[in-house]
Amino acid sequence: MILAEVVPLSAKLAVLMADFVGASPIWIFHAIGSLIVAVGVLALVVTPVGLGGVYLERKLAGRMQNRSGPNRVGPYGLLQTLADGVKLLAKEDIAQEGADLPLFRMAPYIVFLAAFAGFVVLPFAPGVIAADLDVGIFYFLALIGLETIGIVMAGWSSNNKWSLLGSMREVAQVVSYELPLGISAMVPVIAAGTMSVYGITEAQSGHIFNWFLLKDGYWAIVMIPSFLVFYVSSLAAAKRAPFDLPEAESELVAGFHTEYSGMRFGMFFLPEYAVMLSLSGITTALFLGGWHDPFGMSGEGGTFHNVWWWGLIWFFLKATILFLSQILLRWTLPRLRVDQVMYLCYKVLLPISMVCLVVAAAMRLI
Amino acid sequence: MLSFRQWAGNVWNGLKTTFTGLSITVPYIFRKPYTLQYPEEVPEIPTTERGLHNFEVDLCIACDQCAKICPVDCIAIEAEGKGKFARMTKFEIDYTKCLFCALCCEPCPTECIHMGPTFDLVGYTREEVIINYADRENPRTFSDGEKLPYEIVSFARK
Amino acid sequence: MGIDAIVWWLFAAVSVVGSLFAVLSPSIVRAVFSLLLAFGGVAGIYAVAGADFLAILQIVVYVGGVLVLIAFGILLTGRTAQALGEHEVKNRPLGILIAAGIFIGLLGALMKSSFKIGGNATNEPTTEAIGKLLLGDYIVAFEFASVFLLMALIGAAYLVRREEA
Amino acid sequence: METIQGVKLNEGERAAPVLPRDIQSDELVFNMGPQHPSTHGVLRLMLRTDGEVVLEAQPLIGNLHRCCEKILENLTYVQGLPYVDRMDYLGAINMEMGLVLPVEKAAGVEVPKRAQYLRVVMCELNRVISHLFAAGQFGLDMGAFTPFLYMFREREEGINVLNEITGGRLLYHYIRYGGVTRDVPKGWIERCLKWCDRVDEHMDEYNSLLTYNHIFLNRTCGVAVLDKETCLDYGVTGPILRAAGVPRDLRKDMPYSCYEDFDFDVPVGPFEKGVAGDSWNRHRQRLREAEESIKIIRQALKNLPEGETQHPKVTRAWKAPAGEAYVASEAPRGEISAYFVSDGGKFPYRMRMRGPSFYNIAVLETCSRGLLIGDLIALMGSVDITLGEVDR
Repeated sequence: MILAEVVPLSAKLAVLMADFVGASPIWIFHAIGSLIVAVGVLALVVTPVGLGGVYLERKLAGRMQNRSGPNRVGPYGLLQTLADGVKLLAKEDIAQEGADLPLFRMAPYIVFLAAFAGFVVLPFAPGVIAADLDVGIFYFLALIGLETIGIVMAGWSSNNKWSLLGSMREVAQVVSYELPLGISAMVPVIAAGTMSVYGITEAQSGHIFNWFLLKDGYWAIVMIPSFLVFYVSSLAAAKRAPFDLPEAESELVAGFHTEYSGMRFGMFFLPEYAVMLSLSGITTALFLGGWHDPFGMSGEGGTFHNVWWWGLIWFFLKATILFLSQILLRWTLPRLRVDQVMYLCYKVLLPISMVCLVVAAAMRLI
Repeated sequence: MLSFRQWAGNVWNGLKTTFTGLSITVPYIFRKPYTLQYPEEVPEIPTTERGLHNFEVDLCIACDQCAKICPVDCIAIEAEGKGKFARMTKFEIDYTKCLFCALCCEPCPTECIHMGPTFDLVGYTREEVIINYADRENPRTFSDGEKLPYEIVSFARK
Repeated sequence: MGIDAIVWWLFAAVSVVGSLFAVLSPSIVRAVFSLLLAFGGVAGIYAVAGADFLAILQIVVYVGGVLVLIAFGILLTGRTAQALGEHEVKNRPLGILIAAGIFIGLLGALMKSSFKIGGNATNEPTTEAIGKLLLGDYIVAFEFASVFLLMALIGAAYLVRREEA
Repeated sequence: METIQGVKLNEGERAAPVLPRDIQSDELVFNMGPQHPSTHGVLRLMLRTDGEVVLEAQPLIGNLHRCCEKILENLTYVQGLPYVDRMDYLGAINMEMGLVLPVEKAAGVEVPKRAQYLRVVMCELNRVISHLFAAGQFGLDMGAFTPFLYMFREREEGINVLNEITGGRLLYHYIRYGGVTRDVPKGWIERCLKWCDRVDEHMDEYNSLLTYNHIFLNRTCGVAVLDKETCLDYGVTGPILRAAGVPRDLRKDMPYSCYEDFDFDVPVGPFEKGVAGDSWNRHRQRLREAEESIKIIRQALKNLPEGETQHPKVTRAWKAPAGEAYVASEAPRGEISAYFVSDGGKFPYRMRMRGPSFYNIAVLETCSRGLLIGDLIALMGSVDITLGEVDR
């Protein structure tokens, strides 16, 4: 696999196919190429990482709570998630009486699709991106909205009042966190001058002070608050504690997925980790320099300039740290109440992100 | 309405206590887990534990004292013969009912019934946890055969 | 017929089927969720036409915003019987008449304008061009629209405010 | 007086902003429990809500009813003792205390001093364990899993300490009429003191991880306020009453079993944050009481008198002479007491227990109006009921 040149993998595939087939609009091959890469990324990267994420969460949660976590299946319990997956596959698929069956069956697929489609715009390394969309960030936010539809659908069609309440909470949460999430994501967009996630990462090329979080030192005054806002809103987007209201165990039994069993439950469970991962990835790309290392070795003229495996290491290192921080927070904090989530989003995160946006725009102009 | 000062104080407090919490939970990751891996590591059971009974059928004279004091009537005794020549045919304890109160151990004139440190008894049916200690073909015992120090200070044996 | 035309027709069919479901479904909730298909189809058409920004915007605003709010509204209303599909349609002929009228009007407008199906789609980003147009040539209209929306927002806040006792 | 959707609210009943009256939406009727993660047993609550706002919560109890008092009237004195453990299974020794005291008073039995001290030690040990469990469970209800397990760790060690002397881990059957079952084994006092130190050490950890966490404070401060008057009207006792600002503790007010020998404070709310009688103060009250209990344990073990642990006249076949008595004592959840009548026969003639949780659960109905569902969980978690004792 030679990926030294900075051309998205999907574009390369598209060119290859276009050469093979002949005259036809190139975008269709781009689409097919993106699809192939997306499936590849899903199979080779996301699913193993997602399974690893589940294991990591359980193990870390155990150790934080002075327990040992999974340690029976395989060495150090590494195969536990796999065993659980097999168990879920083997379980009976139950739909409760009075459920709106077509919607009930469809909901997990929508959630699954939305959660995994987010990986398409993640730039893992120079040249390693499934589809370099010009509106990458926008696309990402759109998918989070799509996931909500799946959850509302699940909550409604379950014919369970707790589920209904869970999906109502999800909707209330979505309309509050989406604004700060979107607005704080615009700050790096302003700094980079592009909405392509790949382009934003490239704009942070070089050592640590080229990363947007600490860009040239003085950019930090807007970047650090907007990074925090984005991070907190991304916790809400991933439905992680302290924002796990839609599935609040002690209040709503299991919220919107109370009535799901077997693999349909699995299709709610695994996307949770996929969303966590993709949000960590997008935070990395937006604020923490993406695949660039802090020493400037991947920058222009550096030793590892455009070396894909070097980028891959750094990208996953940063994303994993963010992922771990999400886990640590979940097992440390209590849950917010539903009106407090709205208070936090509308009265704390939104003003901060607005101020950051305005200041960033002014700084860009000057 | 909150003043800006209060608002900022709230945000600051939220961040501060979050980090306080993390500073407590995160070090635990690097400490040894507190849990015991149960089937491999057996917890230390004090000798005073009121677990499953340890019954010595040869000492029993079928006096029915234990069955009489049992608050839930979970002990059923049948014997052939009387007094010295009594021969136990059935000494059944129904563990679906047993309270584990150890009252049965106290009035025994021959000290043949004790409670041991065994705390687990499992079965698929209710019948499997009704145990006949006098069944000589299929003897059941829940200790290593040694007599456990069961020191009741109060009105035992009075 | 080029491959992009096929894709165009596909998306068009999806959006039409979605809309039909939304209109004909007896259950309001299913109707709302079938709007997802309609919006998705329209977004697909935009994408085929090379308007990538518009396509994503369609999903963000209509799926992420409008649809969620409609669903929220339905979950909040007390008309559970209707939501479950036990309502009766009154004035069906009138509805058909109005729909047909609108359809004919739109068809006439469509016939007069010269649309091309596919063909001129490019893979060029449109975001920058849209931005320049919105804040350049059409700045007055843009600002007017935003003031109008602000008015609507304030009006809504005024309407739902708590009555002073 | 304020009304939401036709329900009248008392002062301080509403904790969260509710919908304006012109937005009319349908009411939902929820069946919360008997299988629900935070009903703490087989409690069933019928909730009538407007979205998230609870309009009415009616506790439906009795799923665990087993005629405890009637059973006691049909068993001999000795046989009855293990039964009361099953009432409040988290504070079992205190339940035994509640049964034993009135019977001893009616019969005029003077319990040896050493036995009285041992009873106090065990009751306080059990109180600490119970409060740790309640506080951890409350954190769990609020979505914080980790403090729960930290508290459970100390609770587990406390159980081991109790197990060593009583032989049981949850249902102890330790106190007998006229004394206690066993004397202290060798080295037990040192182990118990070591455990006390350990709990003291970890108390800071619980507080900074859970009690003073910003989110936790926001979730519980000023939420579900049970004020003095409501508490007194409903006969609420224990930490809930004290958190509301009423310094009533039977250990101080009507000392029994040598409690007058010990120097300890009765913590009374409101504490540093919130208002008197809110969920946070109830939680804080429990942790403060646990600290005080540890003080008592230390003193009692230090001054443990020598002597018998059982009244010589009270044997297995002992029967209480004719008479009657009512004595109340302080259990972890409030006042446990029994009205006992004897006709001098083999069985108690009449036994009537007053369990704290049964009275505490009664306030759920009035206090839950106008709360959000999340706040209702806070209310239930901080009131801390044991269904075994509610249903009896």
